[in-house]
Amino acid sequence: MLLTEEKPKIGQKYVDALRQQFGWSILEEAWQAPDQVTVTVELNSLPSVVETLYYQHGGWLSVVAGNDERPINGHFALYYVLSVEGNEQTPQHEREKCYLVVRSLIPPRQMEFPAVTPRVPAAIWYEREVRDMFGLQPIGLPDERRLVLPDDWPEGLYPLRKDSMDYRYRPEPTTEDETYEFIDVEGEGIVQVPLGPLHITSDEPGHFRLYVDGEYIVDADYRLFYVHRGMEKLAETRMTYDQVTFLADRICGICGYAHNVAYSTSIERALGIAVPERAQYIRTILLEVERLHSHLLNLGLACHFVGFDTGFMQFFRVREKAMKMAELLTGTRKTYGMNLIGGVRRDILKEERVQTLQWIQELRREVNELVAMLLDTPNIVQRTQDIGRLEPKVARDYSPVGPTLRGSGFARDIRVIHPYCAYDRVPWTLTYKDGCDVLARTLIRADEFFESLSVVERCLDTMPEGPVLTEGFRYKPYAYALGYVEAPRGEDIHWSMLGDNQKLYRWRCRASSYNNWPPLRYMLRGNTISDAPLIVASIDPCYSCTERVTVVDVRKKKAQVVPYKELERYCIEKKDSPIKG
Amino acid sequence: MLKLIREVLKVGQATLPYPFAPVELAPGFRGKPEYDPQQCIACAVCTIACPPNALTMHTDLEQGVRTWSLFYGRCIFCARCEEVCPTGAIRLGHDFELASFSREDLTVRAEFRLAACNLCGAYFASAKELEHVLALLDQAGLPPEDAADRKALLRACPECRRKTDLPRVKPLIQEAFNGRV
Amino acid sequence: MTLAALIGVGIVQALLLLLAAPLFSGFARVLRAKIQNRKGPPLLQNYLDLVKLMKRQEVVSEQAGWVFHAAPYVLMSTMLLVALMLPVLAVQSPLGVAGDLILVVYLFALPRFFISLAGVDSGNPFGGIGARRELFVSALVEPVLLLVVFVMALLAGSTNLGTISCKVAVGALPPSMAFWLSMAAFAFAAFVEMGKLPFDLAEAEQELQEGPLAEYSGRSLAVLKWGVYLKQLVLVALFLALFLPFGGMTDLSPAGALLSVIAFLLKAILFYFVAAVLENAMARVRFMKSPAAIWLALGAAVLSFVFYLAHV
Amino acid sequence: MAEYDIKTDSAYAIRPDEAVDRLKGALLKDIQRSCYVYRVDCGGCNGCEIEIFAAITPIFDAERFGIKVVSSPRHADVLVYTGAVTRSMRVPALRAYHAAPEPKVCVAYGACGCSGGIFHDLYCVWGGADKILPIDLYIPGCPPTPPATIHGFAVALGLLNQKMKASYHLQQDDEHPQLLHPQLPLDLRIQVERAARRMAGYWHGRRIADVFLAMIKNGDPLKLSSTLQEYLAAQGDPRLSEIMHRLEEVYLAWLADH
Amino acid sequence: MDAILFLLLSLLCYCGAALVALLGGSGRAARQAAGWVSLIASLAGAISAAMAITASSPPTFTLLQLPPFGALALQIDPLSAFFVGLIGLIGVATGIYGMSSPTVGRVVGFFTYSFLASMLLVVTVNNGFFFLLFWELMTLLSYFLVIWKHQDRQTVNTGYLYMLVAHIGAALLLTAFLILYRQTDSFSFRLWHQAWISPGVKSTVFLLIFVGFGAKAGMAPLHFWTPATYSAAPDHVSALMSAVMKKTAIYGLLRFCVDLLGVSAWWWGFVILLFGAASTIVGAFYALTERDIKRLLAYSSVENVGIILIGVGVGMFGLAVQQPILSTLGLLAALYHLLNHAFFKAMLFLSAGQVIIQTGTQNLNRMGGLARRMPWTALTFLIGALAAAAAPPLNGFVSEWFTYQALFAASAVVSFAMRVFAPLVAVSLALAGALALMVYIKTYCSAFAGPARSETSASAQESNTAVLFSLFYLAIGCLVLGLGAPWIAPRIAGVVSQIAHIPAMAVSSGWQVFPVDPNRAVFSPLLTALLLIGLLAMPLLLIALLGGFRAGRRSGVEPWSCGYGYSSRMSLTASSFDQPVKATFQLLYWLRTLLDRPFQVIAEFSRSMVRLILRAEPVVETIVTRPTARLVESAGQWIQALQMGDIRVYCLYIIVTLAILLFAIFGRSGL
Repeated sequence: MLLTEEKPKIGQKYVDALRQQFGWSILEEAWQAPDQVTVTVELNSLPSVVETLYYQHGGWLSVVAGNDERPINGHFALYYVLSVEGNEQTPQHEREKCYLVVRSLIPPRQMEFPAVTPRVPAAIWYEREVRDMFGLQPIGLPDERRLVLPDDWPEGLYPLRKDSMDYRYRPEPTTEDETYEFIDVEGEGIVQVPLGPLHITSDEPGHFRLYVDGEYIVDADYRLFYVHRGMEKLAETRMTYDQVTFLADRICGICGYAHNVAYSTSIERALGIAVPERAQYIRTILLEVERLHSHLLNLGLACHFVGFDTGFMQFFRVREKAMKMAELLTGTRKTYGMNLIGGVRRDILKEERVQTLQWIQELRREVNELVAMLLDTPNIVQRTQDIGRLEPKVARDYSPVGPTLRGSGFARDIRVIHPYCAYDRVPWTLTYKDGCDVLARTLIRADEFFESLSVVERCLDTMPEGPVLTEGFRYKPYAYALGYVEAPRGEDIHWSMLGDNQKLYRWRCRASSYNNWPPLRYMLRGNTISDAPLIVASIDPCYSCTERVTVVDVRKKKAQVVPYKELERYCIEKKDSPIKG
Repeated sequence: MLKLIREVLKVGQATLPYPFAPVELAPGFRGKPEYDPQQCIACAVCTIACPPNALTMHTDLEQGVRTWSLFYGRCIFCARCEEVCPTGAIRLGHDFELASFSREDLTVRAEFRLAACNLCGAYFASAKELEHVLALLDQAGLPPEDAADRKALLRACPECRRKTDLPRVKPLIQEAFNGRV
Repeated sequence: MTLAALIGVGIVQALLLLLAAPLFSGFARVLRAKIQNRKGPPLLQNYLDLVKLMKRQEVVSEQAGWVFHAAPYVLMSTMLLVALMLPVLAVQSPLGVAGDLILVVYLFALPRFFISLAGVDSGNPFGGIGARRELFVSALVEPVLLLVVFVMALLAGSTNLGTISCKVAVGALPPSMAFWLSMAAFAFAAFVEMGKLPFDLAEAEQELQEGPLAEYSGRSLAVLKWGVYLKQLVLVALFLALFLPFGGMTDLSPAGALLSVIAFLLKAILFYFVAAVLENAMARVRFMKSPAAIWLALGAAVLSFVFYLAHV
Repeated sequence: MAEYDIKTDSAYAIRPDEAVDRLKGALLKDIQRSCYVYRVDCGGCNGCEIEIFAAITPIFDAERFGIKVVSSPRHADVLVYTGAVTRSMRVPALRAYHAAPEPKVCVAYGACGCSGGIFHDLYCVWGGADKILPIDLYIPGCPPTPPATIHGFAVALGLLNQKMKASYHLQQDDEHPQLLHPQLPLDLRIQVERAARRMAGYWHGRRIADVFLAMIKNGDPLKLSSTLQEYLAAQGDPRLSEIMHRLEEVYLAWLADH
Repeated sequence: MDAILFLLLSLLCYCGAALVALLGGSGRAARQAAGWVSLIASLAGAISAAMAITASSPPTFTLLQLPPFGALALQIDPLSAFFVGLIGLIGVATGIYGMSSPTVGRVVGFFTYSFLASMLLVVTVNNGFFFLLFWELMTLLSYFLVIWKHQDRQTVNTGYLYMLVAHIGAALLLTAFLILYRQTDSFSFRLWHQAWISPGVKSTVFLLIFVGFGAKAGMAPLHFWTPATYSAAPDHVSALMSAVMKKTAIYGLLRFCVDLLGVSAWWWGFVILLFGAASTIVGAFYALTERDIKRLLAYSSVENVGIILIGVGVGMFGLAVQQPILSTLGLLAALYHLLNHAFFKAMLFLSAGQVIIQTGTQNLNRMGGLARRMPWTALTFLIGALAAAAAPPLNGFVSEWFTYQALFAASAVVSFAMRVFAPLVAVSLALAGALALMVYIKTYCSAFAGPARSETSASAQESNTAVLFSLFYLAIGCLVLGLGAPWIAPRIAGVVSQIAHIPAMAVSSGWQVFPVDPNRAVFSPLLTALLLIGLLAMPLLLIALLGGFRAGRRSGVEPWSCGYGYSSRMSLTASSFDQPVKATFQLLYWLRTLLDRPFQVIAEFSRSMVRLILRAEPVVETIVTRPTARLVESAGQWIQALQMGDIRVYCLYIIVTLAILLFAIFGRSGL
C-alpha cells in the first residue's frame, strides 16, 4: 500500500545496508506499514541476504511463505519474514525493530531455490513445508522427508499450487502404514519409545520417537502435522476474506483468538483500515484473557505430567474462572469469534466490566496461593530444575518464540518489539529468565499470568470511548501485509495477500509452536523418559496450530549421529555435552 | 504440603451439581441456534455468511421449492447467522444439550415456496422474501406511485426486470462509455 | 487356638481382605477426589469397575505368550496365600505351618516376576519400561524390607510371623528406638511397594500409560486390578501385623472376632488416609532420583539395626 | 462431493459385525455406572480436548458418575473421537478402534468430530469420524462445553434422554414474517440499528437499539431526552450512556433530515 | 564295595564314552553311542553315591601304591558321595544332551567325557598328591574344551587367563599341601586328619587353600575369568563347569578345611562369609548388565557361589564356636544350594545353548520372541529362571531360606562381629536376590518374550526331543529339590554331620522343614505350592461368579504403541533393561572396568612369557614337548585342528608343575 512520504520508515537503515552489501541483487523494496518492508532479492543471493539479516542485524526468522504467483506475475515467490531487531553491537536505543520480508521469485521452469537452512537452521521446517506444498526444491536442504503432507498423500501433488487441484480433492490413500523414515541412532540396545499420536499426555496427535538407553533419552525424532487439515487452502477457496477470522479461531482451540487478531490485523494493515481505539483495547483484553487460561492450563498440565494431579486439579479449578470470564465477555468459552475485519463484535458494558474486575481480584489471590503451594510442594523443583535445557545458542539458531525463548535469557516479546493493539498504551513489564530449563519457563508463565491480570484491569479502567467497529472500507486486490500477535506460546504471525474476488489469494499463518518444535530435540537429549512429557509440555506445544517433529542437525548437513559412548557418558556425567555446537 | 492442605480445606467441594441442577450461563452465551421458521424469509443471507456451511439452502427451480437446512453437527456457534438475519428468525439460545444418537436428529429443515415471475412465470425468489420486501417498502414510506412501480418491478424475476429496465438504463450506459472514450 | 480354628480364621481373613481390597482402594480414590476439591466417585466405584471389566471382551496382543495370561492369576493367588498367612484377625499366623516372614517377603517377588515378564511379553513398549522400573525400585526396597524383618525377628527371636506379632501385641517387645525406626522404614518400604505416588513409577500414567497394565483388558484386567488392590491391602496388613497387631483375637469368640475385624478396619483406614494425603501432595519422583529417596529408608533401617545392637 | 469420499479397502477398515451390534445393548447396562473413556484426537484444534479435560476437573468432575479417562484403548468402553479426521489420523484412529474391546460406544465429539465442522470438505481431512467408523452418539459444539460433555455422556449411557429432534417445517399459507418495529420508519430503524451495532456489536447493539427504538416509538419525541436520562441514570453505566447518546444523535440527525 | 564297583563302572564308562566319541567318527551314531555310554556312567555314579551315602563306613578301593606319594585310593565317604552323586545327576543331563547336540562332536565329546571322569576322580581320591594331579587333569581338559570352539585371539586369551588363574590357584594348593606334607610326612588324607597341627600352620594352610579353591570356584574378586571362560566354552561344558567343576572347589574347601583340618579359628568362617557376601553382590550386579547370555549366566554363578560360601562361612563359624546348630544350618544351606544351583544352572546353560544354536548369537539384544518358536525350551528356562531367582517354592528359594535361617541363627550368637555382619550379609543376600530376579526377568524377556529382534530369532526352531528330555529332567529336578525339601534336607544334614563330625540334627518333620528349632521358623514348600496352585481357583471363581467367562476374547492384534505402527525396535532390549542400575551404581561398574585392564595385561604378559620360555628352551621342546605332542597328534588327524602352540604350552605347564612337585619332594627326602 501507499505511504505518504512524511511517515517515518522504521528499518530503512537495514534496507540500505543490504543495498550496500548486495548491490544489484536487491531488486525492489515495498513498504506495507511504517515498520514492514518487503525487499525483493535475486534468487541466488537469497541465502546470503537472509543470513546477513539473521546473524548480523539481529534478525529472527518469523515465517517463510511460499506463494504461487504465476497468475499474477508468472513466478513462484518465497517470502522470508524476519523480525530485524539490531545486533548486540548497536546501542539499545538505536536498535530499530521492523519486519523485513525478503522476497524472491522463482521461475516456474526452474522449480528450485537455494536452501537457506544450511546458513540459518531456523528455516529447516519452512523449506521442507514449501517443498511439500508447492513442489519447490530447496537445493542443499539436508532433510529429504516430508513434513506437512501425510504419508498416504500421493507424490507429485502439491496442494497449494493454484492449478493443482480442487480444495476438496481427496486422493485415495497410497499406503495403509506409516512410511516415514526415522533417523537411525546407533548404539547397542537402543530402544525406540513411541510417544503418540495417541498418548494420554499429549492431548493432541504427534508422534515422538525417543531413542532411549534405559531411562536416558539419547536422541529424539518426531513426526508431527497429524493435524494438517489444509486450512490455508480453505481460506483461499471456499471462504471469503471476512469469514477467515472464524477459521483463524480454529487454528488452535486455546490461542485461537491470538490467530484471529493476527489475521485481522494483517488484513486491516493491507487494506489500510484504522481500527477503532476501543476495539483495540477490547482485543487486548481478550488476548490477555486467553493468556490467562492458556497459562493456567500449562501450569496445570505441568503438574499433571509430573504426577502431581492435585496441582493439576487445583489449577484447573481456578482456571474455570478465566473460562467464565471468557464466556461472559465473548459468549463462548473458547473459540471467541469476536473479530471482524475492522473491529470487534461485542462491546464491554458495565456488567461485564464489574464482574470481570471482581474475578480478576479472585484469580490474583487464588493463583498466588496456588503458585506458592506449587513451589512449596516437595520435589517439584527437583523435577523441573535443569530439565530440558534450551541453550541460548540453540535458541538463537532456531528462533523459538514466547516463554520458550524467554526462559533462555532472551527478553523478546512481540508486544514490546512490535507493539500492536493497546500494548503500547497500557503499562506492563516483560518477564524473562535465564534458567534455560523447564522451571524457568514455568515461572515465566506464572509471572506473565499476573501481568496479564494487570493488563486486563488497566485496559478495563482506561478503555477509550467510541465505536468498536469500522465499516465501509474498500477491498484492494493483491494487497498484502503481516499481522502478528504475541500469543501465550509466543509470536503468531500471519502473512495475508488478498485476491481479486473478495477472497484471499494466499494466507500463510504460522503458529508460535512451529518455531518451538525444531529445538525441542535439543531439549530432550540427555534427559530421562520421565521428563519427556514435561519437556514437551514446557514449550506448551500446540500441535494443531503447528499442524506438525523431525529435526536434522542442519549445521552438520546430515542427520547427525553422536557417538553412543559419548552420549552415555554425557547422560551420566551431565557435562561437556557432545551435542553442543 | 501444608499450604496445599490449607487451600484444600478452605475451598471445600467445588463441584457443580449439574446435571441435577442447571448450570449458570453468561447472558450472552452462544448456545444452540434457535430457528423460527415463521419469521424466516429464506433470503439465504445466513447461508452465505455461515463460515462452516452448517446452514445450507437448496433451491429447486423446477418444483418452486427452497429448502433451508441447519446441521447442528457442523455449527460452530459463531452467531454470524444471528448477526446478519434481517428478520431475527435465528437467534442463539442458551441450550447446549445437543447430544444425539443420529445425524438426522441434529438437522432442522424448512421448506419454502418460491414466487413465480409475474412476467415469464419462472420461479425466482422465495415467496416470503418477496412478501417481506414488499412490506418493507411500505414501511419505508415511499410516495405511493413510486412504491407501486417498484412493487411491480419486484414481482418480476431479475431477467425480466433487466429487460424491463433496459430502456431506462440504456442512455445512462451510453453516456458512461462516451465519457470514457 | 486350635489349628482348625486358625485355618478357619485364615480363610475368613483372606476372604475379608480380598473383598475389602477394592473398598480400601475406592476409599483412597474418594480421598484423592476430596483433596482435589471434587465430589469424587462413589465409595463402591471400584466394585462397579471390576464387575464391568469382568464382562468386557479381552483383547490380547499377538506378541503375548502364556506368561501374559498367567500373570494376573499368579498375582492374585500369591497375594491370597500371603493373606492366609498374616496375623490379621488373630495375633497368631493362621497358616504359620506354611512358612515364615522370609517366605512372605519372597512371595511378593513371585507376582513381580510374572507381572514384569508379562509387561515385556505383551510387546508394549511401555510395559517393558514399567517392568524395568518396578524391578529396579523393588531391588532397592527389598534390602530395606529384609533388614527391618531381620531386626524385628531378632527382637522377637524368631522369623515366625505369629511369634513376632504375638510378642508385639502382648508388649513382650519393649518399644525401643530400634522398633520405632524399623516401623518407619517398613512403612516407607510398604508405601513404595504399594506403588503409590510419588513412587508409582512402573504405572506412571503420564509417563508410561500405566506400564504393564496397558495391554490388559477385560477379565484379565479385572483380576489384575483386583490383585493390585489386594496386594496393597496385604502390604498394609503386613505392616499392621508386624508393628501394630493390637486388637487381634487370641481366642476364638464372636466378640473377639468382631473386635478384631473392627480394629483391623480402623487401623487400615488410618494407614490409607495418611497414605492418601501423602500421595496427593507430591509430584512423582523423577525415576532416576528414586534411589536417593530409598537410601533414606535404608538409612532408617540400618539405624534401627544399630539401635538394636546397642539395645536402645 | 461423493467422489472425493474415502473408498480405501484398508486392512484396518471396519467390517460390519452383527453379533457385536447385538451385544451393544447389553454393554450399556454394564457401563452405566462405570465407564472408561479413551480420547482419540483425530486432528482437532485442541479446543475439544481441553474441554474434555475440563470436564474431569473439580468444577464438573465426571468421575462422580464413574466416568474415567483411561490411557490405553484396551481399557476403553467408550471411544471419543474429536477432530475432523485428518488423513494422517485415519489409520491411528482405526487402530485405536480395533485395539478396544468389543462392543464399544463410539462418540463423535465437537463440530469437527460430528461432521468435519468448518473443515468438512477439505483435501486433507475425511470430514468427521462417522466417515471411517460407526458412530453411536454425536455431541455437537465448537467445542462442547464441559456441561455439554457431561450431558452427552449421560445420554450415551442412557442416563438422560436425548433432547434433540429432527424437525422439518413446511411453509404454511398463513405464515407471514413479522416486521421489526413496524411503527417506525425503515430508514430510521436501520440507521439506529447500524449505529448501535457499530458502537456495541451485534449482540449488545440489538438490545440497546431495541430499547432505544421502543423509547422513540412509545414516547413523545420531544421528551426523549429526559426519558433517556432517566433510563441511563437507572442503569448507571457510562458506556451505555455514551452509546445511547450516539443513538440519540443519529435520531436527531434523522429528524433534522425530515 | 558295591558303591566302589559302581564308581569304577562309572569311570570306565566315561572313559569308554570318551573313546567312543573320539574313535567313532563324527557321525550321529557315534555321538549317540557315546551319549548312551556316558548315560550309563552317570547313572552308575549316581547309584554309587546313593549306596555310599547310606553305607556305614566309607567304601574304599586302592588302585595302586606309589611309594613316595602314597596310595592312589578311591574313597566314597558321605561328602564324596554327595559330589559323586552331583556329578552323576548332572552327567545324566549332559549325556542325554550330548546324544543330539551337534556341538558335542568328536573332540569335544572326548574331552567332555574325560572331563567328567577326571572330576569323579578329584572328589573320590583320598590322597593329596593324586588330588592335585587329577585337579590338574581336570583343569587341562576343561581348558581344551574352553578353547575348542572358537579359535580367535579373544578365546585364546581367555584360555590363557583361565589357565593362569587355575595355576595360581593350583600353586597355592600345592604350597598348602607341601606344608601339610612337611607336617605329616604324608599325602594321605587320613593322616592329615589325624595329625596334630599347630593352629598357626592350620590358619596358613587355610588361607592358601581358601584362595586356591576360591579362585577355582569363581569367588569375587577372583571371579574375573569365569564370564570369559564360560562364554567361550560349548554350552554343555559351561553347564558342567558351572554346575559341577566349580563345586569341586567347594568340595576341596569342605574336605580340607572342615573335614581334615577341622576349623580352628572363628575368623575362618567369617572371612569366607564376607567373601561370599561380596560374591553375591558382585555377581548379581555384573550379571545384570551383561547382554551376552552366557556371560550373564557365568556372573550369576559367581553370585550363587557367593550364597554357597555364605553357608559354608556360617557353618565353619559354627564349628569354631562350637555351635552345632549353626554348623548344621550353614553347611546344610551350602550343600543344598550347591545341589540346587547345579540343577538350575545346568538347565539354564543348556537351554541357553539351544537358544544360541537357533539364533546364532549370544547377544540378548538380538534374540526375542523365542517363546512362540521354542515353547518347551522357554518353559524349562522359565522354571530354571524362577528357581535361580529364588521364587518360592522352587529349590533356589528353599536353600536360600536355609541360608537366611543360618544367618539369623548366626546373628543371635554372642560374637559381636557376627551379630553385626550376619544381618548385613542377609541384606546383601536380599539385594542380590532382588537383582537376580531382575537378571532372570531380563534374560527371559530378552530371549523369549516380546517380538523377535532378528531374522534368525524369528525363524528359530524348537530344540530336539533328546535335548528337551534333558532339559525337563533338570526342570523336574528343580521341582523335586524344592518341593521335596522335607525329605532331602535331612539327608544332606546327615552328610553335614559326617563332614563336620557333629551329631546329626533334625531339620524336618512331616511336610515341614525348620532350622533345627521348629519354634524359630517353619517352612513347607509342598504346602506353599499346593496353596499357590489351589488359590488360583479364587480368581477363576470370581470370574465365573461375575460372568466373566461369557465375555469373549480376541487375540492377534498388534501391541498398542500409541496409535503408531508397531515395530520390534520398540520392545525393551537387554541393555536397556539394566541401565538404571548401571547409572545408579556407577562406581561398581567403574571398578570392574578398572580391574579388568590389569587382568588383561597379565594374561597378555603370561602369553608372551610362555612364548619366550619356549623360544629359550628348544631343548625341552625337542626332548619332552614334541614327543608328547606327536603322541597326541597320532591319536588322530583331528588333533591338527588344535593349535599346536597351545598344546605345547600346556604340556609344558604340566611338566613344569610336576617337575616342581618332584623336586620339592625328592629335594626334601634327599636332605
